[in-house]
Amino acid sequence: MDKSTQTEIFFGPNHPGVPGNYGIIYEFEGDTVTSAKANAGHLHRGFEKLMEERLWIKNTALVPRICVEEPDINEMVYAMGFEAIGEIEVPRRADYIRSIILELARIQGHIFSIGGNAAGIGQYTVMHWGTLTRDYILDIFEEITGARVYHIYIRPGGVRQDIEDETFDKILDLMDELENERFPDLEKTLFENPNAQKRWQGKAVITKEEAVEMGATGPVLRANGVPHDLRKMMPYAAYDDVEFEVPTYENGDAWDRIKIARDDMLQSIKIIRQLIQNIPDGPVQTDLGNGLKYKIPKGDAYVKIESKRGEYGYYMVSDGGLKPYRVHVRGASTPLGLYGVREFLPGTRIADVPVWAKSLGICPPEFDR
Amino acid sequence: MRNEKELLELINVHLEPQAVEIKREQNVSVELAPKNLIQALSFLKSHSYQHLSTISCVDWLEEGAFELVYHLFSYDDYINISLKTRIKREPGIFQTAKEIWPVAEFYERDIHEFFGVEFKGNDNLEEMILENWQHLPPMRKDFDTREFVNDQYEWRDYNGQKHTD
Amino acid sequence: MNNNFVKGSWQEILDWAQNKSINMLHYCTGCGAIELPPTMTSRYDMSRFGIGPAATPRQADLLLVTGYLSTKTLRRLIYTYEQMQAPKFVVGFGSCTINGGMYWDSYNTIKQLDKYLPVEMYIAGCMPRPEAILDGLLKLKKMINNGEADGYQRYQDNLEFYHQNQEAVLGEVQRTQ
Amino acid sequence: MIDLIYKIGHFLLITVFATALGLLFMGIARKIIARIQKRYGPPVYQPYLDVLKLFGKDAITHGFIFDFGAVMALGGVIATLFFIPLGSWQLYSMEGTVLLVIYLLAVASLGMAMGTVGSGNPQASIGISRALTQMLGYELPFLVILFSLIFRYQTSSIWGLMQAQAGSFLNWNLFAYPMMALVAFVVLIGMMGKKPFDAMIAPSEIGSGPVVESGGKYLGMLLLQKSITIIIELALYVNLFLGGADNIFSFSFKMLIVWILATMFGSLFPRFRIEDGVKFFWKWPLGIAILQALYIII
Amino acid sequence: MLTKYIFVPAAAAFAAYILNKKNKKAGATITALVSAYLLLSLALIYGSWELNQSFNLSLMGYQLEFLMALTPLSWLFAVLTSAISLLIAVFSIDSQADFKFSSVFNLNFLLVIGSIMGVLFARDFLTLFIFWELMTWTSFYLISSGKKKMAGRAAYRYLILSAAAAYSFLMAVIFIFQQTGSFAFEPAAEFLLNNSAPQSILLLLAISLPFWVKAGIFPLHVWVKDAHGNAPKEFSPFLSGMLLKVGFYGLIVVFHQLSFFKIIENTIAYRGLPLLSYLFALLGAVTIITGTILAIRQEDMKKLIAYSSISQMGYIIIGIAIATPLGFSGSMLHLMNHLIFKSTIFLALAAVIYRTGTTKMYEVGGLIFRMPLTFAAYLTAIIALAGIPPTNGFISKWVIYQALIEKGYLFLALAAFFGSIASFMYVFKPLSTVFLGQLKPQHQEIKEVPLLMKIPMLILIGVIVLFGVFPGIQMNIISQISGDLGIETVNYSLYSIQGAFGAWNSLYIFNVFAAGFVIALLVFGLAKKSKLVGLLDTYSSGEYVTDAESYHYAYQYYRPFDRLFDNLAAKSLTGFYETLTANLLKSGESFRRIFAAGRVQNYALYSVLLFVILAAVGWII
Repeated sequence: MDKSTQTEIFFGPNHPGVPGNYGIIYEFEGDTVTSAKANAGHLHRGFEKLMEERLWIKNTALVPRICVEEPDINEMVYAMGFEAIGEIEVPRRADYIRSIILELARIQGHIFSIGGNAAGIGQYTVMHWGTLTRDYILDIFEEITGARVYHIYIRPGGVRQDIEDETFDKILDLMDELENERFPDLEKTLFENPNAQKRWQGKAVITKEEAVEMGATGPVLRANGVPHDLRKMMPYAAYDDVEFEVPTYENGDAWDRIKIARDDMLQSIKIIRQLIQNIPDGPVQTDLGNGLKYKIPKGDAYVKIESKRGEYGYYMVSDGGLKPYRVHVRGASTPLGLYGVREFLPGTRIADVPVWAKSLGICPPEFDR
Repeated sequence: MRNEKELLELINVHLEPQAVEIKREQNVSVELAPKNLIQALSFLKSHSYQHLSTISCVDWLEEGAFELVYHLFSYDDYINISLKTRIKREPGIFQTAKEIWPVAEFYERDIHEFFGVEFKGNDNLEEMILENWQHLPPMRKDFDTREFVNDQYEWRDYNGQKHTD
Repeated sequence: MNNNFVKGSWQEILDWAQNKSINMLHYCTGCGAIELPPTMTSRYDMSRFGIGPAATPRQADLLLVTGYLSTKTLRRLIYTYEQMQAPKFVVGFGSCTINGGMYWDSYNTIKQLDKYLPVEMYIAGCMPRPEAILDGLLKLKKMINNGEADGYQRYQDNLEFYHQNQEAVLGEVQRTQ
Repeated sequence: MIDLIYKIGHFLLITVFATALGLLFMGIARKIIARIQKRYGPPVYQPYLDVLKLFGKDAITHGFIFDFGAVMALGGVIATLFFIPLGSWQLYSMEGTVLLVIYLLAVASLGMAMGTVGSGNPQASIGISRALTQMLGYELPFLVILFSLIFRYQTSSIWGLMQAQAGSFLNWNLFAYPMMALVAFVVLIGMMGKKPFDAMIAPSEIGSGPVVESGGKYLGMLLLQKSITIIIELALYVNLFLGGADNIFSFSFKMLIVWILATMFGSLFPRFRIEDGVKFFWKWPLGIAILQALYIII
Repeated sequence: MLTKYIFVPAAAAFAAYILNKKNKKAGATITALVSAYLLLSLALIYGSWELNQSFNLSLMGYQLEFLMALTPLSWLFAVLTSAISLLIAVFSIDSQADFKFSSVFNLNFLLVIGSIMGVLFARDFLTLFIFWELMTWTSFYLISSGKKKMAGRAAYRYLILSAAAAYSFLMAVIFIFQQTGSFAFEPAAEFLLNNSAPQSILLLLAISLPFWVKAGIFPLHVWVKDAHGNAPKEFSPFLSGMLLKVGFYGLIVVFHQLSFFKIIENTIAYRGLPLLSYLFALLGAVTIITGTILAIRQEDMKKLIAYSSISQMGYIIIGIAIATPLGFSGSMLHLMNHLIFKSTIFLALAAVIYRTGTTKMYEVGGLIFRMPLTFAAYLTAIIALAGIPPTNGFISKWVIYQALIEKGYLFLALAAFFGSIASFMYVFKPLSTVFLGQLKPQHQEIKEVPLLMKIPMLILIGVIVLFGVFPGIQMNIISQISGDLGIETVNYSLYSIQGAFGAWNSLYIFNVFAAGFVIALLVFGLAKKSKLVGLLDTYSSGEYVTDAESYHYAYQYYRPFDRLFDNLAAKSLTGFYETLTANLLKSGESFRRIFAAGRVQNYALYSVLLFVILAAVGWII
C-alpha cells in the first residue's frame, strides 16, 4: 500500500463517536477504512488485582464498576461464582428478585444503547427520550436499592433486602407505561424512520461463522438466526420458571441487532410480569454468617450469564482464604473490541464507523478492566 | 446432544486427561498435560466446541506454576468445558492457540501483558492495555500493588490522617 | 486608572458571559460519564443553565474529569487540556479524582487530580448523582462569575510543579508545541 | 459625503440587525428542539452569550490562511446580505440578481473551507469534502427552480421576483407553485445544514467536521457567519415563495415561521450519508423541479 | 503586413534553436522577445480591419490564391496567443535547465505561434489547411517531448484524431474547390448557401471536424486529458489556454463566415433554435458534465485541470451554438477568461511541479507556507474558474446563464449549473491537498519559485481582477467581433453588462465586497490576538500526532461522490476502452510503424477508419 494515499484518523478516546474512553486508530483511503486497530486500556484499573486484595464481601462493591452500562450483571455473576464454589443454595424468592433486577437492568441498558446508536447517526431526539425513559427505571432501582447506578444489591447468598409489594406495583405500572407509551414513540421516531433503516441496513455485518469463530455472542449471534441465549441454554436465577422467546433475525447487520434490542425489551417486560405474578414468599438471603469472615472452600468455577450484549463470564478461583485467589472477567464485547476491530472494521465506510462501534455494543471497561 | 457423562467418555478416550470432573450441571473441568492441550483444543473444536469464551491464567506462586484455563462451549451440547493445564512459572512459555482460534491472539496478548507468559507462535504480544509499564507484570502474585502505589503516588493529606485500608 | 477601570469592567462582562455559557468537553474519562447523559438530557437538562457539550478541546471551556484516571488517560488528558483555550476550567468528578476513591490501591490510577491539573472544584460521590453534578456546576458558574475560577492562571504560574508531577507518573509527556 | 456616511451607517445597521436576528433564530431553534426532546432548553438569548464568550476567549491559529478563511467567510456573507431585500429594507437589492446571491454565498463557503482545511486536520478536510459534495446536491434543484422562476417572471432580480407576487396571498409562489415551494423548502434545509443533511459536521463521525479546530474568536466569527447565512437563506425563501413583505416586522415573522418549520422537520430525522443525501436531492427535489420547470417553459 | 506575424516567429524559431544550444536560457528569452514584439505590433494595428494580403501561385495548371486578412476575431485571437506565449516564455526561462530538449521545445513553440498566426489570418482553405497542419505537427512534437512515458502515446492519440479530421476537412474542401474553382472563403460561402442544404451541411460538418477535435468537444475530447497531463508543464498552459481556443476560432469561422448558421436557419427548430445548433449545444452540455465528473475523480493535478478545461469548453460551445447576442458575447468572454485563469492555474501548478517534481496531488501537501505567491495565484484563478464574484469568471458564466434562461433551454442550463457548482469541488481539491493540509516531511525545505516565474503569475492575477472589475474592456472588442459577424451587440459600459433579466454592475459588487470585508476585518481585528501553533498541534482525539505524512487527507478526496458514478466510469474507462486500444495496438503493429515513419499520405487513408473507431471510443469515455 502506498503510504501517501492513506490517512490516519484517531477515532477516540476523546471523540464523540466512540463508546466511552476507548480508541480506534484507523487508516483510510478515500472513504473506506483500510486497516484498523483498537487502542484500548484507557480504563484499566487493575480490577482483577484489586479483587485479590479485598475480602469476598468487599468485592461486591467493586464488581459493578467493571461494566458501567449494566452493573447488575457483574454483581449477579460474582454472586453466582461464589455460590458455585461454596455450593450455597439461594432462596427461591431471592432468585426471583435477582431476575427482576437483571431484567430491569437489561431494559435500561438496551434503551440507553438504542439512544446511543441513534445519536451515532444523528437522531438526538431518540437519545434524549431514551435517556429519559431509562431514568424511570433508575428511579425504581433507587427505590429498591438506594442507588441509581451502582446498586450493590445482589450479593452472595441472595439479595441485600426484600422488595415491598408496592414497589412491585410500581414496576408493573412502569412496564405498562413503557409498553404502551414509550416504546410506540420509539417505534415511530426510530424504527419506522426510513433514514434510520438506510443508515443501519446492511451496515456492520458480522456473519454467523465470524461471530462463532471469535466468540461473539448475544445480539451479534442472534442477528444471524442463532437463538443463543444463556437464559435458555444454561438457566440461572429464576429463568427456568418463565416463558419467553429469544428474538432472532437473519441478516447479521446493525439494523437487526438494534431490532433485537427492541424485541429483547419487550420480552423482558413479559418476563418481569411473570416473575412478579409468581414470586414466592420466603427469605431473600441465605445466612452466611459474619460478612467479614466469609470463607468458601478451595475450588474454581467459570460462571456466565446473558448480558444484553452476550455472554458475560467470571472465572473465579478460591484457595479457601478470606479473599478470592483469582477472578478473571470475560466481558461480552472483548472479542469484538480487540480482535473484531482489526479484522472486521476494514472495508467499512468512515461514515459507518460509529454505527459499527455502537451497534456492536462495545463496552471498553469490561476488556480494560 | 451429549450429556456431561458422554462428553467425559469422549474426552477420556481421545485426550489422555490427567483429571476430569463434573463441576456442576453443564460444567465440566478437564486437566491436561501442556503437550496435549493444543491438540485437545482442536479436537474439541471439531466436536462442536466452537466457542472459546476466554483464556484465563492463574498464578500459583507457591507451586511455581501458571495455570492456563481455556473455557470452551458447545452450541449443540450446551456444556461448558474448562480445559486446564499447568506450565512452569519460569520461564513461562507455552504454545499459541492462534491457529485454532484467531481471537486467542488477543487473550494471549492480555495474559502476556499481565503475567509475562510467552506464547510461541504469537508474534503480536506488545503492550495493549498498559502504557510504558516498566515493572513486574501486575497480575503476578509477587507484584504488590499497595507497595507500588505507596512508591508511585502521594496520598492526600487529611489533617495528618492518611487514607488507608 | 481610567483604563484599568475599563479593563476591569470588560473582564467582568466577559466573566459574566463565560458563566452563562459553558461548553463542556465530551470526554468520558471514567465511569462517571454514565451520569452525564441524564444530566444533559430531558430530565435534568443542564443546557438550561447554558452548559452544553463540545466535540473538540478547541471549542470547550470545561474539562469534566468523570471519575478515575488511569495513567494512560492522564497522558491524553494533559494533552487535551493544553489544547483547550483559556479561560478553561477543570472539575474533578467522583471520589476517585479526589483521593483515588475505590481504586486507592490500584497501580494504574492516579490518586489526586489536582497534582496534575489545576482543579477548580470537586464533585464528590461514587458516582455523583445528576443533582450533585448540577449543583457543582452551578457553584462553578458562581465562581466564574466572581472571577475565582483561575485554574488556567495557576497552571501557568506553577507550570514547573505540574510538569514535575506529571512526569513523575508518566515519564516523558508529549505536549503541544 | 453625507451620502457616504448614510451608506456606511446603513451597512452597519443591516449587518447588526441580521446578526442579531440570526442569533435570536438560533436561540429559538435550540428552544424548539429542546421542547421536542422534552427538555427545558437554554434561554433564547443563549447564542448572544456564546458569541460574547467566544470573543473573550483565547484562540489559536494555524497560520494566515486560517485567519484569512475566517475573515473571508464572514466578509462574504455580509457582502451577500447587502443584496437581499429584507422586507422594504434594502441597500443594493435592486441590483442584486438572484444568481449573484447564490454565487456570493459560495465566497463564504470557500473562505470557511479554506480556513478550516488550512488547520491541517484531516477531519476538517473530510467535512469540507462532504460539504462541497452536498452543495452540488442541493444547488442543482435550487438553480432549476430559479431558472423556472426567472423564466416565468422574466426578471432575475430578487426584488422583481418579489414584486411579481404582489397582490393577494394567492399570488405567492407558495400557492401558485406549491411543489416548487416544497422542493425549495427541502433545499433550504440542506442549505442550512440541518438534519438530515448535516453529514459535513457529523460529530460522531468526524469530530465536528469543518469547525474541528476553530475555537475562541474563530468559532465566534463562524457563529456570526452562520447566523447571517440563516437570515440570507430564509430571506431568499421568503422573497421567492412567500411574497416578501412590506415591512421588516412581517418579513421577520415570515422568516421565523419558515425557520421553525425547518427546525422541527430537522429534529425528526437521522442524518443521511453524504452520497445518499446527494442521491436524494437528485431523485426527488431535482426531479420535481425539472417537471415543474418543463411545465413552466412549455 | 500580416505575413510578418508568421515569418518573424518562424525565423526566430531557428535562431532560438541554434542559440539555445549555447545557452539554455537563450531560447526562452528569444521566444519572450518575439512574443512581446508580436503583441506590440498587433496593438498598433488595432482597428485597421481593412488590412489584407494575397499571393497567387500557379500549380499544375491550377491558379491558387493565398488570401490573408485581419478581422476583429483574428486580431483578438492573435493578441491572446502572443500575450500568453509571452507570459509562458518568461515563466519558462528559469525552468529550462531541467528540461531535456529545451532547444527543440523553443523551436517548436515559436513555430506553433507562427502557424497559429497563419491560421488566424487565413482567408482561404488552403492557407488555413497548411498552417493548421503545421500547428498540429509542431504541437504534437511539443506534447511528446514531455518527460513522462505516456507522453508519446498521448501525443499519438492527439495526432491520429487531428490527422483523421484533417483528412475529412481536405475531402470537403476539394469538393468545394471542384465546384467553385477557388479556395477562398467568400465564394465557398456563396456556393454553400445556394447548394442543397443537406449537402452543404455535410460539407461544413466535414470542414469543421478538425476544429471540433481541437476544441476538445465531446465525444472528441479523448486526447485532451492525456495530452495535457503529459505535455511539458510549461506548454500545458498554452495547450489548454490557446490551442483549444483555436478550435473555436475555426468553429466561429465555419458557423458565421461560411454561413453554416444561415444554411440551417430554416430547418426544424426547438424553441427557436435550429435542431442542429441545439445538438451542438447539447454536445457542449454533455462535454460539461463528462469533463466535470471525470475531473472530480482525478488524482493527477494536471489531468484534473485538463478535464476541467474540457468542461469549460462546453460552456463556450453552448454560447456559440445558441448564437444569441448574449450567448455569443458570453462565450467569447468565457473564452478569454478561461484562457486567463486556466493559464494561471497551469502556471501555478507548473511552479509546484517545478519544486516538488510530482504531479500526484496526494504526494504533496501544505505548500502554502512555502510557496505563498503560487498559492495566491492559484486561489485567484480558481475563484475565477468557479465563477465566484467579483472575478472575471463569474461575469462570463453569468452572461451565459442569462442567455440560456432567456430562451428557456432547461437542459443546457442544468448542465451549465452542474458544471459550475461541481467546479467548486474539483478546484478545491488541489487547493486543499496541494496547498493546504500537512506539509510532507520531504518537502520541508522547499522554497518559492524564482522571480521570473513569479512575474507572469502576478500579471495574470492582476488581469483576472482587472477584467473582473472592467468587463467593458473585453466587451469592447467583442462587440466589434459581433458587429463583424452580423450578431447584435449587447449593451455594456466599462463596468457593467446588460443581461436579459437585469444588469451586472461590477462597481456595486466591488463596493459591497469591500464593505463586507472591512466589517469582517474589523470584527477580526478588534478581538483578542490569537496564538500561532504548528499544524501538527491539532485535534486528534487526545492522541499525539507525530506523522504528518499520514495525517493529511488527499487521496480520493470525493470518494462518496465518485461512488455515484462508479458504474459509468468503470464501464467506459477500464473495460471497453482498454481492450479496444489493446487490440488496436496489437493488430496494428505495422500500422504503427507507418506512423513512426510519418508518411502522411499513407496514414491519411487509414485515419478515416481509425477516426470512426476513435470517435466511438471517445463517445464512451
